[in-house]
Amino acid sequence: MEDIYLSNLAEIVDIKKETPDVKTVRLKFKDGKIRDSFDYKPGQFVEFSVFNEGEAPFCISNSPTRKSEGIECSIKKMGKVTQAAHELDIGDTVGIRGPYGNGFPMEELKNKNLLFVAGGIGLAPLRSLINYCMDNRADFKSITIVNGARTSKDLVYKDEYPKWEKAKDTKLHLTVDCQEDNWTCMVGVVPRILETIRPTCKDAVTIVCGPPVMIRYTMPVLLKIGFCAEDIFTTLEMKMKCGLGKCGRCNIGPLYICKEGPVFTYARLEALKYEF
Amino acid sequence: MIEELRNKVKELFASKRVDVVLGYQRAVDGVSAKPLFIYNQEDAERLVWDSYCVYNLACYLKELAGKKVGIIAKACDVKSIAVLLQENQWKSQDLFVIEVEEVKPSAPADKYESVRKLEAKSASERLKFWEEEFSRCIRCYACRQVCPMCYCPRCVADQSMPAWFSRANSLKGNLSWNVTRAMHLAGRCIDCGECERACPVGIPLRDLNKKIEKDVKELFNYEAGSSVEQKPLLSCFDKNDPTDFIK
Amino acid sequence: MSKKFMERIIGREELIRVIEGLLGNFQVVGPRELPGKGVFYQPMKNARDIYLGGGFTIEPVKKFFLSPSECFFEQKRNESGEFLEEAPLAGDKRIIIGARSCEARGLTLLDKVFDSDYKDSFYINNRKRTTLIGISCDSPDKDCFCTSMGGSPTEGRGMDALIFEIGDQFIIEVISDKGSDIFGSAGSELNEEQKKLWESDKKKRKEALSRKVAVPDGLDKAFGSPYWERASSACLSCGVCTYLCPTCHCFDLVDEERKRLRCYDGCAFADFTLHASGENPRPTKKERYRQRAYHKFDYFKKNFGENLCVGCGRCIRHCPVKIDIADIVANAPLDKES
Amino acid sequence: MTKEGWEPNIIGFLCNWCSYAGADLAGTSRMEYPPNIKIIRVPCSGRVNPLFVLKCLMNGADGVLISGCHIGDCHYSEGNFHARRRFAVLKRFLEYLGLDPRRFQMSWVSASEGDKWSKLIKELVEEIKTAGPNEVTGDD
Repeated sequence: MEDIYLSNLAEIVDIKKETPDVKTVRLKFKDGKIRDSFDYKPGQFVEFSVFNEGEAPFCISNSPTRKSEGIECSIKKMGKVTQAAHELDIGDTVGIRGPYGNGFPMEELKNKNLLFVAGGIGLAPLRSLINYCMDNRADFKSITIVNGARTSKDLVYKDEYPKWEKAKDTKLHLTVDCQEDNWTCMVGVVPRILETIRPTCKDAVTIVCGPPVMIRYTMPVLLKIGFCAEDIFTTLEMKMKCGLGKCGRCNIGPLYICKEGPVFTYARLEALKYEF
Repeated sequence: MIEELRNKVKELFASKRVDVVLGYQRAVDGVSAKPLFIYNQEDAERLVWDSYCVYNLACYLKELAGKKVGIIAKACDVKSIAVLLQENQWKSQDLFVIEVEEVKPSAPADKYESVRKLEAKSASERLKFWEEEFSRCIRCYACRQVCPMCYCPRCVADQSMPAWFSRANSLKGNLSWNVTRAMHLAGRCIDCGECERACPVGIPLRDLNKKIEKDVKELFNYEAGSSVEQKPLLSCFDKNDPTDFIK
Repeated sequence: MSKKFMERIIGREELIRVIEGLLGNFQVVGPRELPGKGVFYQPMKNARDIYLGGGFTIEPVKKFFLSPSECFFEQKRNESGEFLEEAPLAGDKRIIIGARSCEARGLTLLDKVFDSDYKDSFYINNRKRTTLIGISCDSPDKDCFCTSMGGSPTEGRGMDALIFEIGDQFIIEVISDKGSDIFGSAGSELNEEQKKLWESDKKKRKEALSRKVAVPDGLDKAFGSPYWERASSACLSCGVCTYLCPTCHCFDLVDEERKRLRCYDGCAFADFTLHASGENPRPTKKERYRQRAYHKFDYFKKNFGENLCVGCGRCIRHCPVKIDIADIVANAPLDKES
Repeated sequence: MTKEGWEPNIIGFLCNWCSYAGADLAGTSRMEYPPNIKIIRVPCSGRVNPLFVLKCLMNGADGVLISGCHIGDCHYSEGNFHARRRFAVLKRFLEYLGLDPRRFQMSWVSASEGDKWSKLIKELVEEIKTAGPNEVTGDD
């Protein structure tokens, strides 16, 4: 019987410094069999091990269609594991366990208008889905991306913005919390930006990911614009350790976010009478 | 006696002198007692006072910072409040101490009897004794949570960068935890006995703290909680502290 | 429960001899009383050490299946680079004697967590290699409420054999093949009179439980109520209730000395759900205590159909400040949906 | 008793201003002393936390030495006073727990006492050799 907690060894093939405290690490599994058989949906996450430091959950930030280049995780320097991850170099060995979580419901997004709302590092899980849509552009209608950050230095994946803007029927709105010199795009927190651009909610679905405070203020705006709670998807950020719905940390009510989530419709979260 | 206590507490609320009062109430089994948080005058009706009221309520003070707190305190609780005041954890005007006389059995003649018995043993016997005791420790940290002196926001045992103690259920982690907890109470523990009472696996924790209490008395003539003005033991020193153990 | 096994009746000396026989070729664990400390499961060296009294062990048998700290693998390095050396599954068979019905029933609840969608190889291996022999208790104390949780002192769920001490004789209910390997041919079969004696004894044991607890359905209606703040006000946020509970199974994964360890953890601890960013969905002991109550009497029932509690009373018996979860949950205010 | 060729492993916390300089002087003056001591430089003997001593003893060190400036010479004027009081308590406590007192020692070595340092280490290593390996840390 195989050990469900065993990490698979992976080698770091590329490290990209996105912001002063966020790095995107690209990994390749050392074991060829696992490299080929490892498959995932956008929005799923892996348990990333820095050995002798610990394990932490990170969403896979590149699209499954580009899996051959390796799987990417964007890591913000916060605690013990992430600080250790930031000290790793190309060629170092880490552990990957997963993929876990339900990921985004791809069928419900097909031939719909998509509105992506991201805050700070929240763009990481959405990037996986955005690039998936770019690689299957015909399956989806219009795409609108609203991406905010505290300062322009905190915007992640800057090199992908030109590609997204040039894509068919795709609009990208960047915003920072307050005005900076030589900043040409919008200024203001994401909820207020949404109110100004008022993206269409007809035959549209929105995917939101960001810090809890942003989610708390964005939801009412989306409802006001006309999105119904079933069409608002969000991926929750809870404390996770096992990823298998066993260790008792990530639950909201009877739901284990790491197993039944982390992607939920806002309707399902509201129906939960438990703390959210 | 109990009516007098209840009226005193009600009067505190009436005069808006306190936000919450810590006391005792009858437990579910109808015999023993358990701690009671009193927020208004009706709650005061549930107050009891008898020999089952063994808890040192000062352990709840660490969560009530910023509030004006009344506390029903036995003799040893008063000493632990003195140490908290001495360590600037509370300002005396925010605390309203209602002293009640001791109902607990009187302390044995020689308080350090069990410590002396252990000291008399050989080193290997002592090591075997403590190894057997600490091997039963399940690291539930009840000894820390029940102690009024353990008020650190993030205990050294909970830190992960670095992780000071092994989280594993090994002797190494258990011994390190218990020794460090005792060292952190040097000159601060007033031997209220709550840690030993709370320990589910019966480790004689008081024999650890009392050993340090005895040494501190012999080495520096220092007694925890004897007066509020006294400076904490390890944050001060004396020119002629003993130096014989240093080569 | 397949009823193809016959009950046996055996004398005290013969039972001691059977246990001594086991000591020869199995690792045998049994309850032993440490004077002034309590009863603990310890490896048995001499069959006469076994504690047959009415008291309860402080730690349940859970710790032999879900270990307080378990090493999963160790990161090592050789000339061709780094590799993970998986910890081997313990192979030796072992026998645990002395479990009470509540603890064994707790194991069947843990099976639903660790032997269901994800197979926890370490837990399952411990379950397979262990023969669990229970001793039915005849003197429950004021904190026990197993009959209110669907169990009883005479239930053999999760065990391989259950021993009833009646007078100076022992009636052994053989429940599984493992149990019959040990007691199948021990002593003699019961005659009619002994069977009647056994039935009446079982009834007496069930009625010995004075405490009745009614756990309300639809506990989620009381989730928002300020009731939980007052109920948990005395809680010290320590780990006594979760670590001593036969069904609490929350754990932590930590890395120490290049080893990946699973260690016990508990929702009562303040930093159990603390994010690295400082955010904590359960910041105060109200949320934490409510989580423990709801996980046992609402969430687990919704996910697995049964309460995650066997009514063994340990969390009540050993709580340093006498918090009584059965009383708190039974009195939760379901009326107002505040 | 101890297996042949066993060499004790001793950790030394040396204060940067006096003892570290004293050890350095012993080195530059070609004074011989056994290599069993592994030195950790700390700003002052007062910086050493009892947890450091405990972690060393629990993780395989056979002996721990704390060495700092003589009383009155402390660069920070009171560091060694605090250390003296703190480790007076720890020394007796470790002994009470059954740990061999020879495994935790303290000494004041000034920057000019290279010879005292080398003599101290020679004695210390002999003592720890007679005390034998530290068994407490055996992973049970």
